[in-house]
Amino acid sequence: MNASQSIMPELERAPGDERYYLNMGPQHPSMHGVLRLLLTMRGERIIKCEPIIGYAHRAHEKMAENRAYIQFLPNTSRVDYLSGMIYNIGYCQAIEKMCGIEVPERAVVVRVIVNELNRIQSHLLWFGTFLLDLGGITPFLYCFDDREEILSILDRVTGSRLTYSYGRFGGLTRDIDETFTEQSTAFIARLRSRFPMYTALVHDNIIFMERCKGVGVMTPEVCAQYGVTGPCLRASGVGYDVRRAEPYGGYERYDFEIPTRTAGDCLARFEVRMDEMEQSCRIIEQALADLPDGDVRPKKLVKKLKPPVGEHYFAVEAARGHFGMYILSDGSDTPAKIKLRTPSFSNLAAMERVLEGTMVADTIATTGSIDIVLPEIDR
Amino acid sequence: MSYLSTIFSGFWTLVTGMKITAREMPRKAVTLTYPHKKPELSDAYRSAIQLVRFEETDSHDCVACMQCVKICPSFCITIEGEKIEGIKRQRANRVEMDFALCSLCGLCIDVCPTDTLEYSKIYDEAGGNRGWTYDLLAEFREGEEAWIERMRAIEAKEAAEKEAKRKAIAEAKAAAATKKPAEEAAPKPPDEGAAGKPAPPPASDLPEDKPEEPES
Amino acid sequence: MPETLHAIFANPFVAVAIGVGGVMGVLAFNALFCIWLERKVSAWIQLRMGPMEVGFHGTFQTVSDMVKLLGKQLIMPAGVDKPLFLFAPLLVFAGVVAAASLVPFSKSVVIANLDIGLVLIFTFGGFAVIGIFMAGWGSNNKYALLGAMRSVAQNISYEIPLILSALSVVLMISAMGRGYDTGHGHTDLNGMNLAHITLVQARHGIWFVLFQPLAALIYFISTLAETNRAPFDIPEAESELVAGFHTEYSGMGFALFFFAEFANMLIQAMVMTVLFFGGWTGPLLPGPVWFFGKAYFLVFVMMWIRWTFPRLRFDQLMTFCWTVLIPLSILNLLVTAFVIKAT
Amino acid sequence: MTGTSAPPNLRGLVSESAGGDYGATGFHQRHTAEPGHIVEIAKRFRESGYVLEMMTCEDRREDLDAMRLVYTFNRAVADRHVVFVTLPFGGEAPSITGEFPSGDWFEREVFDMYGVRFGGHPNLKRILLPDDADFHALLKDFGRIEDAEGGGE
Repeated sequence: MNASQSIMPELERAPGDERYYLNMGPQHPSMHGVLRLLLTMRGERIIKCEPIIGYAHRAHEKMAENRAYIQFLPNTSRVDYLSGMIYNIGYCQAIEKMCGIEVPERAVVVRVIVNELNRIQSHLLWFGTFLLDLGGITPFLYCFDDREEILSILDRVTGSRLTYSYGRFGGLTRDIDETFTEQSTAFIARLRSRFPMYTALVHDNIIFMERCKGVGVMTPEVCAQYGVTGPCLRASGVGYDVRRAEPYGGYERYDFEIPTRTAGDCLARFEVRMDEMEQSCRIIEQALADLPDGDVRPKKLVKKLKPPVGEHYFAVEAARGHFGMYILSDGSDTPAKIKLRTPSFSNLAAMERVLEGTMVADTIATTGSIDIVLPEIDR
Repeated sequence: MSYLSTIFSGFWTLVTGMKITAREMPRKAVTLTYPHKKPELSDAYRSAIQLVRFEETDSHDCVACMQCVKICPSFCITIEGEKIEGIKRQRANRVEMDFALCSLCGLCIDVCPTDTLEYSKIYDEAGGNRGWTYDLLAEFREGEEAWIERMRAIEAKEAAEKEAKRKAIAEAKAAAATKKPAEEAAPKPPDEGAAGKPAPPPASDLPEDKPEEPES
Repeated sequence: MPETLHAIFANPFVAVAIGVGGVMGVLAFNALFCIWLERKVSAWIQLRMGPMEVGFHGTFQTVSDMVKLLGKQLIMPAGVDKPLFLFAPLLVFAGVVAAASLVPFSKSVVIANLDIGLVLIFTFGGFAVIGIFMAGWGSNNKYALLGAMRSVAQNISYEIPLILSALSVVLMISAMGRGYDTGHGHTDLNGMNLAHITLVQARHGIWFVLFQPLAALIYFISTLAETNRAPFDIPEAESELVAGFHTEYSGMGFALFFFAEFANMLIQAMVMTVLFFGGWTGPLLPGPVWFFGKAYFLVFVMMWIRWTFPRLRFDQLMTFCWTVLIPLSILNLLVTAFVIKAT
Repeated sequence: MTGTSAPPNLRGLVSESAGGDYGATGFHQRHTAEPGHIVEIAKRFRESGYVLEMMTCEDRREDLDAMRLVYTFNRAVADRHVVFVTLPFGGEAPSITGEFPSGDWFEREVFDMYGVRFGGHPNLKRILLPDDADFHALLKDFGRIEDAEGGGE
């Protein structure tokens, strides 16, 4: 910032105009990292909301242009650290599709399993932080207790708890074992036994209900205008899921539902995510029951890729929605451009529309319920 | 009436919530009281890389091929190698790794042709600055002289074996040539290794200029 | 010599000074204990351990925290209204101390037994509102101001059901406390006198919570709002307003707000003990033990509630007060009056 | 985002239209258009129930000596249309914010990273980089990493 530029713009107002700016973030307890909302307010009502992003920009796309395809692998988990596995494996799948690399059958299934575990993990974290935003601190800890199990399970196979770097072009780094299967099955049983508790403690609670019902409504029209995807879109009644619309990585084999709600409010988003966890459990169960033998590691470690020249687009369903990779290849081992179309970027853009006329507390509930991960938005 | 029933049912949900937290209250804490109790690290645990100490040579086997340096996305590995008199292979005399840059992706371990890199299990160290460098050779410097001796012996043995093998192959080839001249080019593993092709991670089919596996 | 000492202690000013000093000591100890308890209760509920390192099960954790806070700089942000900013924590704390000296800890331990004790306690409760608003206004911070505005609106609204439900008890005293044998003759007990309220309950061997369950519940809920405790902690709602009215306070200023919050909790719990749970009465154990036992149980319930529920939104909070609590408490008061008149 | 609506008729708006070889590239249809037509194209897509899925830009100085804007439109039942718009350096493209509000942030990002200006954009300022940055980070002539770290291949 220059000295001449102030971080806070001056609000021009006539005498008697009671509007004022409230600067929420980038350091604020419930701005999920470094989101900044510049709110024009009158009293406790928000007249206009302008999200300001970019505080966590790490130039992933620029890095991609300076690296070989394989060297971009560790970056992918870090784009969205909460569903790093999905991003990491999604990137591998994109490159595999682009270059026609074969993946061992077992690796395909294991990828589905770890992806879904990662999705549950992400949803559990969202659940906790959402409640934290609403002022309920205890469910956060219960969720973390459950989430810890997943992290331990994934830690056992990948060696890392957050930024996995588990995928490789044409496979995975390590195979899963019996213990993994047992732990995953036990975890699913445990999670299912916890759902009634979560419902009674959180969903049925009248305070939670009051805070969420009819708050932050996204209509299907708003979703379409802003390109909102993921649970937020499904909570508005549109059953769009990349896993179903453009099946990838073997998802077409599994029987799962796409939970939808029609209300489009915070409560609907909450319910959609809770149902999605159950659906993820179902996918994991099916995948575990039908786990092929073989090796998961790539047949041959690809160090130098020779991708076909041209544009490629590959999308996966990340925990927060449609994660697309637009890859422009010039035939060399370095991508000419990678554009990461991250879901929260579009979801957050809709905030300025959704938050108009709501109260400060609703801002928090809505930002919490759309589940943003700022590093993913800022890339 | 609905006013009262809403109040009552709402109040009841609150009571339910309190019952749940009351039920959780006597449960045992899940906290791991670090540092009083240490976490159990998984086998796959990834920390800073270190060099493997092979049983046979009682030392690492870094040949300074620079594969890891080239693939590292974070440019955090520095390796220098030298040729030692009387030993065929190169020997690394400087292997350093800046852990402040490392992103623990494991690509270096995947590409290592001699499988001499592995993850360490260090988890309780912290760097206070940029340039948090590990000298991976630190624990190997002591036995360097002894290693040279051992390596010479191993290489001599290896050369002898190779010679024997080559003879066997040549004989087999000669025998085959008399039968099927067309299939002449098929079995020649030594050439493939010499071409410096990237080695796949399974240790079974490594390039030929690698020493035998520790167990062999 | 003993005579002089006796004379000194007999002096009402000295006695009150000692009493108030004692109360402050109790409140300081209470704050330390409550913070520890709060952390422990939250930890138990959340399957954690809470403070474990300083002393047995972290007993001295809060002491060390307090020492740390004492040693910290009181940061004065640019543009604050200095007198308001500095005076606010003191005012909040002073009201609490004054209120505490009115509470009968046992039959014989009352620092100031006044016939308008109940009224005064609510009045001193109002002090806190002024202090909070001064803090919010003086901080020159929008979050603090929002918190202060919320606090004023909330505290004033919730005082109505609070007092209305207390009135039901007062009405009952006026009916049940006639002709009390003081040992020097018979007298009518005063419904506004906290000691007398307890005496009536002791005399009849009952707790008023049995007769006035609705009033007790409304009183308890209003208490939560009055002390800015979750789920009514919207003045400091940390996920919305960072820390509400005490956003800009550091060091001892912050510590005083903290002190006051926990002292306030204890006082409200004590008043509630007096009104609905029979004060110091109880078998076997001495009065103060029963009294503090009951009060701390109520404090524990407040904590339990805090660590269970999410927070209400501001307008819902007000709606709840005006459409649920106030009608119900008025209804309760009317029914009480009617029943008393009828019998 | 509706399910199965027919793709819009883009005749006269796009200079080139071809199947995208979905299996290999992930695009069902590829179109090439002039900058002046993109708003009308976006409108047609919106009216057909498509959503602006992504928008970005490429620095094609090496082969095309121009910038190229990339718009992808999709609907719930996947039918991904990609529209390429070649734009000379320093050129200005019309903003599609009026058709798709999501274009707001995408266009700001393209402006931020490539310096492409969009006519009619309501709030064209930097989005990810600091407001006072004097560079456009994804241009090919902006610092490559080996310049900074002295490493790389």
